[in-house]
Amino acid sequence: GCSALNGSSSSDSTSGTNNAGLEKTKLTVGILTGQQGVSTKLAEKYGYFSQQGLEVTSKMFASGPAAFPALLNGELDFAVTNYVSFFQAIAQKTLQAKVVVDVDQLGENSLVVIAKPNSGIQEPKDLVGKKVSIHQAGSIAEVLLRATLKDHDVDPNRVELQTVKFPDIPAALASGQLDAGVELEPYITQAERTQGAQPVLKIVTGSTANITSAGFVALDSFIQKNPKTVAAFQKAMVPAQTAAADRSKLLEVLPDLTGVDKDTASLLNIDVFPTSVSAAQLQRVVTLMQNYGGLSAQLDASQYMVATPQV
Amino acid sequence: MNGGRRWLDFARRWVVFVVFVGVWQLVAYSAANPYFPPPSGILSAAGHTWFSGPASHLYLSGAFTDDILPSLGRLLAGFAIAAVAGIPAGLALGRSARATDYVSPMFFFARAVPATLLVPVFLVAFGIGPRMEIVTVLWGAIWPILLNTIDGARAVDEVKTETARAFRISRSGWIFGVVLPTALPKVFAGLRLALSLAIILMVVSELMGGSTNGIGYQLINAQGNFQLPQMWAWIVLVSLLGYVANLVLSAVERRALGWHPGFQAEEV
Amino acid sequence: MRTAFRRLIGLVCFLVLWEVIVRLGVLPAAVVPPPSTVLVRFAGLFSDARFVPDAVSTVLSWFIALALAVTVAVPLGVLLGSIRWLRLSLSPIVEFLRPLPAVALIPLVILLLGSGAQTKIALAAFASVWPVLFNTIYAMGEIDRQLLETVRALRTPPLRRLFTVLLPSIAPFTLTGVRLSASISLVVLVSTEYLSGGTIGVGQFVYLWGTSAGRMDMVLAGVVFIGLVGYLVNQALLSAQRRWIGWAATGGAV
Amino acid sequence: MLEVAGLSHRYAGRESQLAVTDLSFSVDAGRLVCIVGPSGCGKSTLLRCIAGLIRATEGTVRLHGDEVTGVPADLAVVFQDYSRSLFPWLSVAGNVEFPLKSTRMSRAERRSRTDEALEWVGLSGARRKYPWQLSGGMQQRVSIARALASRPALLLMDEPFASVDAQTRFELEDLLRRVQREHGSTVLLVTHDIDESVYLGDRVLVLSKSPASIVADLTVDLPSERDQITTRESGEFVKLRGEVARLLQNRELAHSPERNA
Amino acid sequence: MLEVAGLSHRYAGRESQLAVTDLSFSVDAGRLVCIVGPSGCGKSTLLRCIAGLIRATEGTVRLHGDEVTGVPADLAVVFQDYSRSLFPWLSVAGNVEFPLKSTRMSRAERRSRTDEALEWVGLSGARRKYPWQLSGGMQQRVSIARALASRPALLLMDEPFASVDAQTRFELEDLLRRVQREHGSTVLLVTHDIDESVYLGDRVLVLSKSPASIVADLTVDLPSERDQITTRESGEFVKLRGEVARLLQNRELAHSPERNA
Ligand SMILES: Nc1ncnc2c1ncn2[C@@H]1O[C@H](COP(=O)(O)OP(=O)(O)OP(=O)(O)O)[C@@H](O)[C@H]1O
Ligand SMILES: Nc1ncnc2c1ncn2[C@@H]1O[C@H](COP(=O)(O)OP(=O)(O)OP(=O)(O)O)[C@@H](O)[C@H]1O
Ligand SMILES: [Mg+2]
Ligand SMILES: [Mg+2]
Repeated sequence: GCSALNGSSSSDSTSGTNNAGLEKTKLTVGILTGQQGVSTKLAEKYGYFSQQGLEVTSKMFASGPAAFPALLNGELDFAVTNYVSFFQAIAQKTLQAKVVVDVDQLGENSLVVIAKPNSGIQEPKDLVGKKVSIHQAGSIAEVLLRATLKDHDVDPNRVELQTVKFPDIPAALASGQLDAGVELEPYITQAERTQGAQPVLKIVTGSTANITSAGFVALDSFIQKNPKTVAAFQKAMVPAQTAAADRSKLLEVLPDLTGVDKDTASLLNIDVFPTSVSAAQLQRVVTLMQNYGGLSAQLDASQYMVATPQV
Repeated sequence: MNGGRRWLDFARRWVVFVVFVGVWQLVAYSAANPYFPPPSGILSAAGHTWFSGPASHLYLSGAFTDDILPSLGRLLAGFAIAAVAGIPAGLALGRSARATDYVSPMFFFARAVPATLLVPVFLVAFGIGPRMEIVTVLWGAIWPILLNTIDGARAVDEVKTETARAFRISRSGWIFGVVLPTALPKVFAGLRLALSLAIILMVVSELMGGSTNGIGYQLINAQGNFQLPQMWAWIVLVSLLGYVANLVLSAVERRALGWHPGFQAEEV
Repeated sequence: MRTAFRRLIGLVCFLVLWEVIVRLGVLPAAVVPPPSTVLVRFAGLFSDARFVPDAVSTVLSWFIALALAVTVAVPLGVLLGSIRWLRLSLSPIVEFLRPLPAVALIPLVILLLGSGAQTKIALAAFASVWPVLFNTIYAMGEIDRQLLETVRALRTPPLRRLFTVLLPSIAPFTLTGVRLSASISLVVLVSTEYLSGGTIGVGQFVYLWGTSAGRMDMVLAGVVFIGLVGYLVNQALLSAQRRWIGWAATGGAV
Repeated sequence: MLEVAGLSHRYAGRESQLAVTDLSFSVDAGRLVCIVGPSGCGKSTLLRCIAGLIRATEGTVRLHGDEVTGVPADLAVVFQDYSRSLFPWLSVAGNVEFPLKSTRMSRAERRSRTDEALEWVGLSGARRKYPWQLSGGMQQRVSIARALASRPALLLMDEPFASVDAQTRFELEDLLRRVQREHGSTVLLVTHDIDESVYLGDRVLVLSKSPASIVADLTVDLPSERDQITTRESGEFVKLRGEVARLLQNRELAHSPERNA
Repeated sequence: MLEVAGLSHRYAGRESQLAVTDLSFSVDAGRLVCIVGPSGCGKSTLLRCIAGLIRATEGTVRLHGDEVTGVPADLAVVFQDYSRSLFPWLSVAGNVEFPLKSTRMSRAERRSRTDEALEWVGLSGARRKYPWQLSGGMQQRVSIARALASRPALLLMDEPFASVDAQTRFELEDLLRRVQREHGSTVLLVTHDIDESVYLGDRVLVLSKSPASIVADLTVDLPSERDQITTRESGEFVKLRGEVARLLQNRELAHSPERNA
């Protein structure tokens, strides 16, 4: 449509090196704010896409599921989504799609339980009877929290789970509406700096360590029709992922993706940026969801991914 | 109104609706898009969600007591407060241009601000739970009532104003006997708008966070878990709720506006 | 002049109250920044190269949505207000559609219309049709019957009747509906941008630069912008109302 | 020209009310018929039926032989509730010109007709005022001017001179007779003034109290050139006037207003 | 009782209009004064000033010696635009009772006053109807009943009988005189009917055309017991009536309605 209404965030010059044989060169992809969008932005910035003969336009979405309809109606070719939503959609047959790029794995400080310093919460058992936020029912936050509680023999049902969105958790903690909450970056750092809340409990550790959280997915039909384009996209993302792991490069684009100021950005805990899709990693997510997220379907993760081509 | 006319009205009312549902079924069935299940699919999802309870509960599932009733409570509370605050304030402001001057900029600011953006503020000011949700409902539902009442209150005919003054009608007689009845049709237009807005905001308030039950919460959960027929079932429930609420309000309106020549024909 | 002065006083009182409440610590400054901070941020918005296209997109979409709603709702309202059986036949559908929360429909509409501005415009127009429609229907019912009889006796042709009698009669109350719609469509617009993304706009700006960074000052600066635009359009509608239908005692001030 | 046959009208609603019952009469073209009858008897209802504004529950109205179903062309009405029948957003001239705009008349023609009609009723000076800036009598004259400006074939007037002073009333009566004869209009005029009914009318229809039926149909045998002073002094006038008065009084027998509510 | 001194009123606005100029007169308690004058001369304006509904631009109105600034207590008004002065959401009885509710009257008393007033004007049968279900004359009678029900010390009536038939008019005239004398009310009544002004009034004030000033202040020397037939036949009545008519006609000289717009 009209550019004043939609804006135009098309980047990347057309000077591709080899676009021979690609079924489709102009791509539109849905990305997310924060660290899950960093690699795409870096790929745009450093021309990794054009090196593969691709011309990529990225659109910002508020969440992975919000991009699914756009994926389904062909507007988006690839979209970043969290895997919990992805596998749920697969299980419900809402989406016939596969993971093509694993974008983001959680580090042990990427997703933590935060609380006020004097809350007395130090271990999982301290959460019993407390009001703890999990962003949304069935989210990765809930799954990981339940897993952690289970690992420490605490009955998750004895914790009063609340759904307060990530951005609102610091305020809810400060005003005493919550005792603790599963929080991610940049809110962890933000909450530490402005409201004095602290990380008190790790949930991406032990059995859940380095769990993968988000990736690019594409529809089966698209993958079938455009195998070379998919491969090119995957290849382009490899150096991008590597670059994202470099804090200095990450800081070049992160402020473009969120409103965090430079000071906060330099303090952020950085996630892990894998360079290939791993069936084992994805299967871990499925298993966690089956155990703690109410997923009843038996899914074989390797069926829902396209392996990263060897460069 | 005689029986024949009544039947005709009834038929007119529902024929169009039934046709609408029929077309929907056809289109949705042939489209076979997971986001648009056909009405039959929605119906079976609804049965599964709400009527899977034990016989001792009249087959109603827990959704009734856990989600629907709490939502209704918050909806009614928000709407009632909006009406109780909005109508008197509207009458007062409608009759006093000066008071209106003082508050008008803030009013527009307030009503242009999406409640979704103010969640943190509401969280802090009202806490997690019903209070915040009621405030959210109030935040949106009060404006149609207030603005329409102001409009209605201003519309008192010059000759009637003079009549009331000449007969030294008391203050309460003036307000309840002249200004309110004049404003009443417009107030009802406002109430009906506010009611559907209140339902929308009830849903919105529950999906903004902090809720652990309610229609909106279940709706957004179903959406988040891609249980799309269930999501549609909840959406249809919201519609149904709006329809029934409106029916009740229309009945009240018919009584209150029985005198009005323009609304005479509205009996159905 | 005096009116403007009173409005200013009202506004200043409100700002001072807000500042005092925050300074006294009734509300934490991190969640509710004081107006002094917010206004500085607000002033800074316009030098932000990313904000300007966002604002343009939102305001433009707003006008389109509102225009769409009005062009649909006014004729429909006049029609439904004057033809009883049509009103009766359509009322179940109208009443079932009306309470649908735009926010819950976002994915469905994206699927149909795509994630561009069309979606938010459609949702905003959908939500803002109702106030105009209802106020128009009610205004039709309130036209003095003697006046209607007069027009009939004068055999005024339908189109002329519409433009010279019906529209002037319903205009004040319909415009109140438009002013309600103006705020509702703005709210839906910004909420859609905020909750779904996929397009640019003030809501998206607030999401990216405020919420995703936990910056309430930015969020409120965006809110001030939204409120200000809303206020200006409201004023424009009001003065249009006063100019064109000044004979009517009615017609809002809020 | 106009034929009313077996006309009855009952207002529906909770308090249903039979307003007119079994009325039959006919009026030739170019006649001026005055209708008199007690307050609330159904005169306005009758005019509304003839104008096609409401559909009588029984009976028919024929104009030029055609049954009246909608509002017939070439008809003008002066409503009893004149103040509410003027458009508040139009000036006096605008109100008078309004119906002319629906015809295929040229602008200049419209203006001259408007000016002429306003001059007839003595409101040339008020043409740019709005109705709510006028006195009651002036408003009534605006609505008379509006009806006359369109030079209708059939003119229905419901107590058109009720709110003007005696002097103006005389002038308007003469004006009406003059205009009516010039354009050959047929006029049905409801009045409460017995003298007026005789002075103005070619015929006087006397109605019973509610529900209205015809008590008498008197032909006024006065010369068509009438004069406010001499005509009213003539024997025939005095006789007729007495007759109408007696009919009105008699018919209701020991009439007390309580009964005709 | 009532003193009007140097009263002038000019309506503001784009088309500013001097409606009343330098009017002075006084009325003793218990008198019935009729006001006649050409259409649009300023009679309604004068009544509005006396009722304290509008503030005269110049001059003063005193009631019982106190200057009128707001609406004085113990006053009732019958408006010329009766149909708009009735409240459509109240039934006939409700309309009549409405002002009584603002007094400290008991429920029973209110009811009996309402019933009595409705009976006076012959509308007992219509008490549960709504105003828009009534004929014009009936609406006017409701507004008369409303004014009488409050038994005002000062009653202002603006063409109160314009829309009722001759017979009812006579009865209402007699009713008014009776009620007025029983309660010792002071009445100011605007009328266009010269006969009525003489028959009803203790005095007749003749106003000039716009802007209104007093042309004559005639005392009616008729016995206070009046009768529709004998009084109207009396020499004094005929003489006075002629005088008023002449004054109205003369004053405007070759009066043509064009001029008094
Ligand atoms: N809209 C209505 N609904 C119900 N009843 C009505 C309506 N209009 C008039 N009536 C009733 O019909 C009867 C006749 O009314 P109508 O207005 O025709 O009388 P009228 O002869 O014109 O009286 P008047 O001389 O007082 O104007 C009255 O009894 C009145 O109550
Ligand atoms: N609200 C108003 N604004 C401006 N001018 C007005 C207003 N009301 C009345 N006038 C003017 O004042 C003059 C006197 O009006 P008023 O109503 O007092 O006349 P009146 O004597 O009652 O006439 P009538 O017998 O026709 O009712 C008229 O010329 C009229 O145009
Ligand atoms: Mg009548
Ligand atoms: Mg007057």
